[in-house]
Amino acid sequence: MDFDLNDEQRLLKDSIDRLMADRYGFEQRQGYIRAEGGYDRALWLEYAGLGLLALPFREEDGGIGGGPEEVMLVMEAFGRALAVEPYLAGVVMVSSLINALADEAQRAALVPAIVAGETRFAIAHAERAAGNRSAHVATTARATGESWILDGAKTLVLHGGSADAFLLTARLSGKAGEDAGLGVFIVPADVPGLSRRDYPTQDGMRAAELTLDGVALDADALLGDNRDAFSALARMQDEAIAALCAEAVGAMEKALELTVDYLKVRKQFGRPIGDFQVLQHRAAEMLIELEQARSMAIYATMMTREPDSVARSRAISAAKVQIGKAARFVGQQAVQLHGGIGVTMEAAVGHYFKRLTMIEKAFGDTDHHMTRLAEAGGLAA
Amino acid sequence: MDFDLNDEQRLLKDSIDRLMADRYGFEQRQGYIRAEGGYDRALWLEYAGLGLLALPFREEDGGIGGGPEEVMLVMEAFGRALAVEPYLAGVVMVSSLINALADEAQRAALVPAIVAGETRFAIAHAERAAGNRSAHVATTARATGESWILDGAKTLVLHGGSADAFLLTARLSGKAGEDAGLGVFIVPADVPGLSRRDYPTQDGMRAAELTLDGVALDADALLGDNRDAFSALARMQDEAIAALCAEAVGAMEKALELTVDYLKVRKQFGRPIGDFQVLQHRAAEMLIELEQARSMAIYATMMTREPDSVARSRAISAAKVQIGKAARFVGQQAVQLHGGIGVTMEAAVGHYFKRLTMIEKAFGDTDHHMTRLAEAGGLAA
Amino acid sequence: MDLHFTDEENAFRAEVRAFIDANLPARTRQKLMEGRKPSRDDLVEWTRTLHAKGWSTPRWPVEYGGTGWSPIKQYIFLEEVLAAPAPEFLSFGVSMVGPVIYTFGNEAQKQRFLPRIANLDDWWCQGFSEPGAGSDLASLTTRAVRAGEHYTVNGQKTWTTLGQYANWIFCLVRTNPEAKKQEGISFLLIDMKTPGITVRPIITVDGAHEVNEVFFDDVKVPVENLVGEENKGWDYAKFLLSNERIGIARIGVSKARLRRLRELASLPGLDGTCAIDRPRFRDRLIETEIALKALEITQLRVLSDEAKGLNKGKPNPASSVLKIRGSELQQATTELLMDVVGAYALPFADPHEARNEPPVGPQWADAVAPLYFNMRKVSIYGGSNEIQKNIIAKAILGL
Amino acid sequence: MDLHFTDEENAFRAEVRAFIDANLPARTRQKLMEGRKPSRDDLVEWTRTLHAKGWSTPRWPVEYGGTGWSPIKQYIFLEEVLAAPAPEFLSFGVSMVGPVIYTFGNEAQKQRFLPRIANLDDWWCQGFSEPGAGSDLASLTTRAVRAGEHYTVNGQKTWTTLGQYANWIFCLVRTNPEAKKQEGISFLLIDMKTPGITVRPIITVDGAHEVNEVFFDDVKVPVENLVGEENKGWDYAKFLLSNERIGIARIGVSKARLRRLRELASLPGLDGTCAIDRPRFRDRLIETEIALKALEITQLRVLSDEAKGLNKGKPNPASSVLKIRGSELQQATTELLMDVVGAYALPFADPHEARNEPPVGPQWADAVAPLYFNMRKVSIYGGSNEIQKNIIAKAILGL
Repeated sequence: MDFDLNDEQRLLKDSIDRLMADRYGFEQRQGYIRAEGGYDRALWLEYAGLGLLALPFREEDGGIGGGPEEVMLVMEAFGRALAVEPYLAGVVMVSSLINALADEAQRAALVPAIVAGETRFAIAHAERAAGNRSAHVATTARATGESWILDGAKTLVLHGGSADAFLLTARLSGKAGEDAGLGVFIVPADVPGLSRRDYPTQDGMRAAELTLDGVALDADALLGDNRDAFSALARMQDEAIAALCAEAVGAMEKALELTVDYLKVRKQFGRPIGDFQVLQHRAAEMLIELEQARSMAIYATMMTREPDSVARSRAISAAKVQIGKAARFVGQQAVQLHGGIGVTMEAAVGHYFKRLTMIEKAFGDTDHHMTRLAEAGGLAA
Repeated sequence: MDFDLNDEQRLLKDSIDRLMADRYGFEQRQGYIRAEGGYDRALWLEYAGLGLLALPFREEDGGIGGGPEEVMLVMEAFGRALAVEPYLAGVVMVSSLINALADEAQRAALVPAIVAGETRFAIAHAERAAGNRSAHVATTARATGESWILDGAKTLVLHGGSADAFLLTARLSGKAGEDAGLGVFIVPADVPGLSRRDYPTQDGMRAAELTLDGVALDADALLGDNRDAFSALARMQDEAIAALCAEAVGAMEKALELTVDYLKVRKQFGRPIGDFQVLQHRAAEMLIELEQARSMAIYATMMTREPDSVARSRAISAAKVQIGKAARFVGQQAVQLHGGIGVTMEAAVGHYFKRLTMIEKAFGDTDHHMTRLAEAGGLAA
Repeated sequence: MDLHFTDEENAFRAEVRAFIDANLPARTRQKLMEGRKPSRDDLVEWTRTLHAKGWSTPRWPVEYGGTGWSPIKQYIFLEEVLAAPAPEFLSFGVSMVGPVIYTFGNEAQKQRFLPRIANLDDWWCQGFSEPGAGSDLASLTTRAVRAGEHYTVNGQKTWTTLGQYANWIFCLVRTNPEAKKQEGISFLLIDMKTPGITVRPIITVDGAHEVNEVFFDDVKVPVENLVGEENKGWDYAKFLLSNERIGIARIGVSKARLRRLRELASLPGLDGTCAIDRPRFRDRLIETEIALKALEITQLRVLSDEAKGLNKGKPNPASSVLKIRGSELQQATTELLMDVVGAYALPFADPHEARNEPPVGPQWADAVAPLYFNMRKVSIYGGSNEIQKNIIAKAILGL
Repeated sequence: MDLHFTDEENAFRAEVRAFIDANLPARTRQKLMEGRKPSRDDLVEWTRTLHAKGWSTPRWPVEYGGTGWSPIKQYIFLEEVLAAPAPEFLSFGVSMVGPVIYTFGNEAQKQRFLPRIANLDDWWCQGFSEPGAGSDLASLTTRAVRAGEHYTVNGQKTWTTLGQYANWIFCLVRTNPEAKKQEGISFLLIDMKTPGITVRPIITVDGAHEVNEVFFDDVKVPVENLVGEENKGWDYAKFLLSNERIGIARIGVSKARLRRLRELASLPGLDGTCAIDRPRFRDRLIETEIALKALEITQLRVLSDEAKGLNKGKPNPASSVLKIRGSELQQATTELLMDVVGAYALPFADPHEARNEPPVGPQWADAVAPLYFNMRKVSIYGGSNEIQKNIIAKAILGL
């Protein structure tokens, strides 16, 4: 048992921390949000230069072969900075599917362009009627001669508006809701029959709705020619949640820092408000929640390696519940302790609060994961 | 709409408050608990003298004809004093069944002796296999010639050890769990075939287990010759809960008083601990819970008059939930704010905490009433 | 002791409801139903409708245009307004400066201002808070120096709600910097068109323009606009702040929102399931319903005392209980809405841009997250919940 | 970074478990399983079994009888002890006075006391708290005046856990009343059989005799029983209090209790239903399981730092986090037990009276309410949770 970073991990952490310190001031971030596509392309290329985009891809494909621990370090730093780039969807989730499903030719065609920052992929999986049911894919893919014809619609596609291409789930057989019969397709954003509606999200990022109307794809567009991608999708979802937990920890850590700093400088009744015991204890309670959340983010990260998918998903759900609870408390109290300034766009803290709020809703909210955990018999003590 | 006491109510409240101030010091109470039967007979006769035992019985039967508001005033005072006499079971619940079911001859035979404090009745209804299901009565009553033969067992009969007689539920027909076919019997404590095991309870009161083995009763032992007492029993239960809510309010009020007094006198770090803002706020939160609980106790009291039994039971369940939550918080925090002394038998506060704990468990705990409320569609806003 | 409404009170409720049903524009009702804010024009239109009926300033003394209703009837009226839902009065005029003027103002001020408040001819805003004086209001530094028939005002106010629509602002200003902090403050009425006043928007986390900063740069205010005595402004401010008792818990708002919640939670969502069928959600909803019922009865107990003249004119510490629990419930109801809307809380629709496309999620979904974000303010403003607990500890518990 | 136990650690766990299975008396295990306390004799018997194996003082330096296990192994050992469940060490000897003696005591004290602690030949109790000095421990007033080769001790200690069984007590006493309050305190070892010592039981709300008051009336203590230097006792006390890091969260206790809870909740109750089938109960159970898992990992993170020699010898403020959350979870698990037992929490069985009849409810039921009542102490003793939050605010957050 060992919680320490190894040398490469420490190096990675230091270099990304430096980059964020340099590039992610509050005003800089506001600028990125206003940029075309909702983030700064130059910064994305800097990530590429640092190897962040290559991190979770396999070495033989042109990646770095980093594991979930390395992803955790990156996501935590992004959480602290409130980074708006599509790293979670475009790198963490995309690499998960490519590593699990893509054949050699596909990997050779895709990975180098992704890690160089040249092609930006998004994940198009969720559908309006799906709710939290991952297998509820109604989008269909029919094989006709040498090509696939796709029809359907995807919703809440993170950073879908600026993506060059999608990994898009479609049903090859069976009915919506069945685990079997799902495939993942490589879909270029400019393919005829694909339309998208791009919109901003509450947390300063962007998402899109996609409609597929007779989209024709080549035969090799099906990732790994795999017609039963459910378990790869489940793993991707679990890995995404673990990464999200790390992001939440970074965001909470920073929200607490901002709050403690504010308590030290803001004066009322002739003294810093941090002198008031009630506010001191509130900050202490935020720290406790943060440390508990950090422990569970570490747990989730480690457990993404767990071969037993039930044990894995139990751990992931437990982490998501803990993080959701902590994110709500820390976010709300950070605003409360800032007083009026906390509810304005001018103060950073409100932006952390909003992102933390949306993290709780992402990939199944607290209730969903509590239910999943209950159905799996709880988290054995 | 009017929350004021009328003149008689104010008189009643004043006289009982005076009596409690006089008779219910902490040491006096410890003495009553050690007395034969678990309470002081002389004090019970003083209650009789004040008319408290007659309060909820009908005037024409020798009672005073008081309503739930008057019972609320008495129970609140008893809650403040942490009174150990069997008023709830022996007067409130007994009067509910007698008023609802007994025929004139029975009322003439029973009420005068009860209100004089000469005959003490207990309610024997709950059974071990019943859980929270009120209709789960497996004790049977068979009619044979001129008499009834009763067999079965009753559990957690409040103050059953010192009772002279019981109002005891038994099944005349049907199966355990069915609403129909229940009767209430007048059962003298010394009838052959009835055995009881008397024991102390965590909150300084007493209860008993009863076993009925071929207990023979006269034909007129069946209250009002009523063979379908379910709705009367449901009403009794609701009235008991309303009374219990009032008791809880009295107990919380006193627990808060004791705590605030302690905060003012106990010194640590050179000043009264009540100077610490965190403890001030905790006390303020206790007050908020108390006031919310008081409101719901009033609501429950008023709603015992509600003719629609579903609306009535919804209100009662809502009150029980609120009271249970408040009782837990106020009880736990009263102990916490007392520090070490709070967990000793020597300090009064721990005894309030224990009674408040048991009130939450009585007549269905919080979960039970949440479920009942959910099944009835919630409490319309 | 009787918790039931009398027949007369029930008849009154029916009358109010019928009037609202007949007169409230459907467009306004729909907007409020979806958790959106009424526009300036919506509010003016509705206030004038009420004024024509004589109901736009119900709590004022009858001689100034009040209705003479009992506190219980006031409560019923407010409840029906919020249940409709119809817009609430602009409180800055009706509940704040109006009562200050009719209680402490001179005859000329009453004649000049009160009728224009009742008809929303004047849109008032509040100039109390300052950047350096939040919870510690009395430490304010905006300065008013008298020279002849004018005060010259310099300084800055903040959190000025709807100041962008206002043509008048009532301000606390420091007229005697030598005195102890509460004793050198005066209460001034200032025309927003006076030269030297600048209004700067503050955008809140929900993306809305609801509050403002107001800057005063050598603003000349005629002395006739001083309310009451110079340096007594703190007393008038305390009166004003303690005068909000009836509405502070905003029970009607939470009741209407809970009813709406049950409705939304009982409709199948995009995935065909109903939130109400999820036990954890249902339990939280019911717990909130119970807490609100308890608070409503607490509110009625306070009103009942008020109706009997108990605690008259004094700030009632019970109002701190109402404020704390009321704000918690306003926040809890918006958290529940977030639970119903789920992932469709995510899309952001700028409230200041015209909407060209249908919403991404359900019709009502895009208003939910902004409402949740916005409601964080209610435990901060009007004396934060921490300040309210200080008040309870000191004024009720004697700690 | 790796959260998994190594093969060696897993083998060690198996060895510990096997030893406990083979040697722990069934009677003792059953008693603990039902949430009852081990008797004095149970504890002596079990400690001597462990001592024979060399495991009765695992954290001590090897030269004094320790095992040399890594912090992780210490943790595994403790976890297995609590999971069995087997009795814990009497902490007053093994974890408190023992380390003070081997760190600050002289050679004679080490030789005399340490072996007798390891074999539980001496039963130690703690004389720190006083009636007037609870959270403010340093304000203690028990006085020790030196005259020749003796101190004469006068004063009163309280909350002396299991003092009724003890033959030795370690005390903080004031030797210099002129100095600042932390600076005039000494650390004395006192034989409980010395004339002038009176032990008075304190009965706690659960009806048990667990703690005591200890009165000192002209008690003569040889100066050889002074640990370290006179007036330096506060330093030793701080060392002692910060030395509890490994066990303070009592995660093993809560884990064992949660496993037991799931077992009990999955058995049909008297009414034939299982608590685990009630969604509200099940959710609370799972929430507690999650919180405990998070705390366990937090604990392991602290241990991992310790294993690397980080924060060595300094009180780790993280221990305040462990204490707060650990005590909350101990309380939460007993609340859940109360939910399972339901109305059969009510009957009271005096723990000091021999039991002649079967319990009124289920076999395990009568221990539940006393345990729940008793566990209120864990957020009070050892520095209340309020004090712990003060520490976090100051030592970690710099407020």
